[in-house]
Amino acid sequence: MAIKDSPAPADRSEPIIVVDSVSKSFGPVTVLSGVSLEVTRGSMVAIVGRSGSGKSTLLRCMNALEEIDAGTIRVCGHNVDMADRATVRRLRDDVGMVFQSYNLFPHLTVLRNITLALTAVQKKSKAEAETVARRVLGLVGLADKEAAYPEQLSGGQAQRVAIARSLALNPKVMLFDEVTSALDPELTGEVLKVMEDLATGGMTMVLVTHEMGFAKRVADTVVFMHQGKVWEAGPPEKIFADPQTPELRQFLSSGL
Amino acid sequence: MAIKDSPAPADRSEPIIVVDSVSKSFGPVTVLSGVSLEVTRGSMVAIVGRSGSGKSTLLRCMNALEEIDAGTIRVCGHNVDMADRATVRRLRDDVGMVFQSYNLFPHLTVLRNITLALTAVQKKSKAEAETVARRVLGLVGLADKEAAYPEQLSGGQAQRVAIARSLALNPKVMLFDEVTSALDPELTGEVLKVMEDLATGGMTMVLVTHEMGFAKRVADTVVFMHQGKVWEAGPPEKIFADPQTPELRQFLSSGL
Amino acid sequence: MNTFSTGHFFYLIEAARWTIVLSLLAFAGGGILGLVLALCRVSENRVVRFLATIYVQVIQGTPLLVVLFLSYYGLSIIGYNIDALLAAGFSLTLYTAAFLGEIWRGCILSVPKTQWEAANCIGLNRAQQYYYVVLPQAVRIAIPPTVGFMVQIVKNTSLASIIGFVELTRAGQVVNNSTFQPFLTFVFVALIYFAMCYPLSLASRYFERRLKVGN
Amino acid sequence: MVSYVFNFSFLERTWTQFLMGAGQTIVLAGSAIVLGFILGVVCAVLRTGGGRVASTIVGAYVEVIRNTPLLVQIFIVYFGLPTIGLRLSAEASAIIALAINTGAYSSEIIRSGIESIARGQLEAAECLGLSRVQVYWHIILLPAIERTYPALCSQFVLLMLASSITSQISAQELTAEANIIQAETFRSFEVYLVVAVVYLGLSILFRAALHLIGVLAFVRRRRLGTPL
Amino acid sequence: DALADIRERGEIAIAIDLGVPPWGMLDADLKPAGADVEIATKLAEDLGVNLRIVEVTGPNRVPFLLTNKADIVVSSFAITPERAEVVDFVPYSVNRLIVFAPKDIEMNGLEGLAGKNIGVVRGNLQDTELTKKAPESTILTRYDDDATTIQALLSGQVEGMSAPYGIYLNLAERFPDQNLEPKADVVQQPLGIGLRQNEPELKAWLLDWAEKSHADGSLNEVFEAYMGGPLPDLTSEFELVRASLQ
Ligand SMILES: Nc1ncnc2c1ncn2[C@@H]1O[C@H](COP(=O)(O)OP(=O)(O)OP(=O)(O)O)[C@@H](O)[C@H]1O
Ligand SMILES: Nc1ncnc2c1ncn2[C@@H]1O[C@H](COP(=O)(O)OP(=O)(O)OP(=O)(O)O)[C@@H](O)[C@H]1O
Ligand SMILES: [Mg+2]
Ligand SMILES: [Mg+2]
Repeated sequence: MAIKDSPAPADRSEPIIVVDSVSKSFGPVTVLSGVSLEVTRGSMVAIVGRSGSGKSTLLRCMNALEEIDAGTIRVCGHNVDMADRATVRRLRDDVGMVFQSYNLFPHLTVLRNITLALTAVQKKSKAEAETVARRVLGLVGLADKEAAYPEQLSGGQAQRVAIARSLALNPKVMLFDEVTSALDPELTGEVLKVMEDLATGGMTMVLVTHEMGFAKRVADTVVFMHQGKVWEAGPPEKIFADPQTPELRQFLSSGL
Repeated sequence: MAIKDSPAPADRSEPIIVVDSVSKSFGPVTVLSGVSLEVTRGSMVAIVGRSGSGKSTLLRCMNALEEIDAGTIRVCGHNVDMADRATVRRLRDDVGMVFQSYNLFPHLTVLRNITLALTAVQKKSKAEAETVARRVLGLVGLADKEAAYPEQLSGGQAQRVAIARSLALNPKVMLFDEVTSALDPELTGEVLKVMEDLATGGMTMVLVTHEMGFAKRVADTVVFMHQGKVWEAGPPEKIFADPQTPELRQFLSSGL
Repeated sequence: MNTFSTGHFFYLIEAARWTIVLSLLAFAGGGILGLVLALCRVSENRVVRFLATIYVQVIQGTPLLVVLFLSYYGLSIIGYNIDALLAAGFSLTLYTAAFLGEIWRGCILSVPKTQWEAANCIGLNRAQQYYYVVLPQAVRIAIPPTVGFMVQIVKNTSLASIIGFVELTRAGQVVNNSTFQPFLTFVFVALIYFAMCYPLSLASRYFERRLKVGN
Repeated sequence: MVSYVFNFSFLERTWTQFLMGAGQTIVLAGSAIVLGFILGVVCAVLRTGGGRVASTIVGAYVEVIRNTPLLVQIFIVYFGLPTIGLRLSAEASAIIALAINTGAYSSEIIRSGIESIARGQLEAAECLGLSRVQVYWHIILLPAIERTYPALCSQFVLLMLASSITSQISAQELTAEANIIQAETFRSFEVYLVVAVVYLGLSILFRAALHLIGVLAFVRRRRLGTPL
Repeated sequence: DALADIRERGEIAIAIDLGVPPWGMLDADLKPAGADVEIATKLAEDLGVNLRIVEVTGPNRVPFLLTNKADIVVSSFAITPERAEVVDFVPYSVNRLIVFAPKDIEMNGLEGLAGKNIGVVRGNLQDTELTKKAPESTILTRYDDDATTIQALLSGQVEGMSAPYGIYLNLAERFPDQNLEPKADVVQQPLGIGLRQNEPELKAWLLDWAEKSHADGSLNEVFEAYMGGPLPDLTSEFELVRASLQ
């Protein structure tokens, strides 16, 4: 996949995520069939495709939230396999995820939602954790909501808290599922800036999105999924300007 | 507000929704302060604005889901007042709503989610209700998912079921809260077509959105909310081309 | 034959002390073992799950009276003489744990799967997922059935009369048999039980209200 | 070490009695469970959505019943009602008292389920125009009962075991039969063991039946394969 | 040897049910009282040891005895062949069981019970005896103890009840407006002091004691005080036990 030049020293051409011929069904419904994908360290991959094409499922498989039926997935050197609890635990230290449905903890305040993993997993002190939490809350423009409970947030605020919660852990790989869907253009722009900074800092990001403008601007690589397969993939200029398949052409043509 | 010419015979200039100086706080947080708005029958109003500016709250107030602290709201001739249960019930027969968080009923299948109100409220027979449900499911492209349960749906599918559930009831006024946020461009286009048909049929629609392209294309009137106030309102050409306030200018400028 | 007097009333009150002691034993022992049991019942390990299921099935299916009887006299018969209080504490713990464990399992399972996933994804280990995310949410729905069961325990300690405890109910029977004034006697018995159980109900309401904050 | 020789020979003469007792317990507890569950649902609904008066009355009912002994309640139905001219058989009194008792406990359990339903669900249902009754019926009750089903089942098994107390007012059931046999033979240990086994059998039977009902009633769990 | 043990300890643990007046109950000062208590007190005195009353209930009398938690049971134990297989008995009293009912209810003798609803204590002697002797059409309603049965009689759930004569006397005195009267004699059943099997020394001592107390009238004295009539002759019962000792 494309490599973005950046000051980080690590070997950028080595793939940090390798998805190899992965298939997955829910009962009779085949959701992924033979998906293969490589993501290099520090790159930003956007996955686009129609609703129901398996984007969320692919992300969940990468993070060991779904059992796969066939194929292999390697992320940050870990062989992803739900059954192997020890590996899964190490995988979690390296991978962060933001869900399409946020999944904030309803019984905790915004601040506590963020500091939880910092204190419990990364063993930071309370004060330290809160400093980090306040910094990321500031990044997403929610410094004034730290004492609120999730049900007191608007849709966009909840989504930003979910983003902040993952960012605070500073993982090597971030998986974003439609992470700007509830954000207005202004905020989207701000979140985007944050992401670009992270990518420059060497973080690898995979994001599912249906906003083509966003994909075009941020991604090194765009992956178009269709019917559970990787239908086309390539740098955004190529994908958007010169689609090879009629499916992608149709998908793009309907944009507003 | 702007009037769209259409074949329906009713008096189109008469306002079907009148929001007059409405204020609303959650404890110390003032969310709406002196909002006034009129929506004429058969028109399509898009509400835009930053996250947390009170868009969802305004919609919820119109549908008697939140108590208002001051001001009055009239919808379809009903004086909206949460305390007056009889009126609220009549209001609900005339108004449909799609939530930002979908709120599908997890214990019912997709089909039953839709037929429930048709049989229980509109007293349609089971067969009749299912015919209607299948038709609207077809409209949103989910004919094959009628037997699935909400947790088996992808984000975009759940959102479309929520839309279908409201459409099936064929209310006079529809309130949509970020109804295309989980939809890809292709689907957004399709849902849009459905909406335009409905508007032509005389349905009044108020929709909150943060996709300016969508607002530009579908709305007769665009309302820009800022800090709990209606900051600017007018036809889309005017709002987007010639913003009067620096806030709106800034809001629009950051679009991707 | 004599008539119900204040002396009888104090006799009942004195017997109620045993009811309290036995209830506290049941709460303490049953609460701890019950939590372990609930966690075992939702464990990922099949063997653990299976064993816990068997335990729940057997103990829930056996009347407390029989458990008490067998652990006191039964052990005696095979040569272990144990103290009545120990036998009662042991039986009540076994019994309470089986029911509390089952109640709590239901509450744990009612926390949506997505909450587990989110907790898992931020790197919490299994114990932390329980402690920080799942149990706090399960507790709210667990309070009413838990308290409901606890007030039943208070009354079920009366079965310990089978192994010789003269607790409130047995004392009521003795008084009734001496005075033949069942209504008066049992109204007082009921009032004393009410005085012991109602505070539990009040506490339950209080905690329910407190936990509602932010939910 | 006490030398005690176990002797189960009495079973030869009495096994039909045990069986009959078990049958009577099933009828007694079964009817009380059905009635008590219905009562519990009604009370839970009134408590959460029935207005101030109804909710206060139900609250008082729940507190009084939960915090006083079952035995006293049974005595009041059996010995107290005749004083106002209503004389019921022991079995009828037992079923009524047990149902009233279970109703109080189940209503609290179901209430906690009702209160755990997300507000968004209720809003969505109201927005579709469902009346209050319809919201309860279609949206709240089934998920509420589904969530608290394990606790309810435990409560019902408890009721089955507690039905033994009704032998005190001459209701015929398992414990009553066992007491007769024990008084005749003095084989307390053996009788207790047999009773334990029969009750265990009964409770496994009840659990299986309740599980089956759960599987039939909660279609979604069945289809998605979520354990009950 | 239990007897030696008791002497060595200087204390005898006697199991008594204090919930079955007039055998065992609490007096106005909430002290144990009743026929069994007086007999147990005398027994301990004559044995020259202290008395420790172990409170038991009907169902756990035997388990307490068999698991050494009491030395003997003096608790209105009716002697039956089936029970004799599990514990040994030394007779000390009799239980005269009658059926009584309010005056205005027509029932004379055991035949008079036909079609009547009679309350009994479940599994007690009156239950088994009436099951055998009462006419087919008699309805026996079984309760757990005398107090409940009495309540059933007073509240009209049963028409008459069967109980020891002593209870009848008590009730007649206490509820004069009920106009209770004896209707039929059921049985006179010897009651025994219960002890564990294979304790010949203790059994022999108890037998000697019972015979002596019977002869000197002290057992009769207690009986008359509580049951309102003389204690019938127990000699033949003693002989049966004496024979079993050889
Ligand atoms: N129940 C509540 N308690 C306290 N504050 C609340 C509550 N609900 C909403 N708010 C606050 O009210 C403000 C407006 O919320 P609202 O949901 O109307 O925003 P919105 O314009 O819909 O935003 P978005 O585009 O992010 O959905 C937010 O700042 C939010 O935090
Ligand atoms: N638990 C499940 N059981 C059965 N089918 C499921 C389940 N989860 C997802 N699916 C199905 O798998 C398909 C892919 O779902 P997925 O969530 O991956 O789609 P997506 O590409 O993320 O769509 P969207 O853009 O709408 O979020 C959908 O058709 C969905 O109905
Ligand atoms: Mg998705
Ligand atoms: Mg909103």
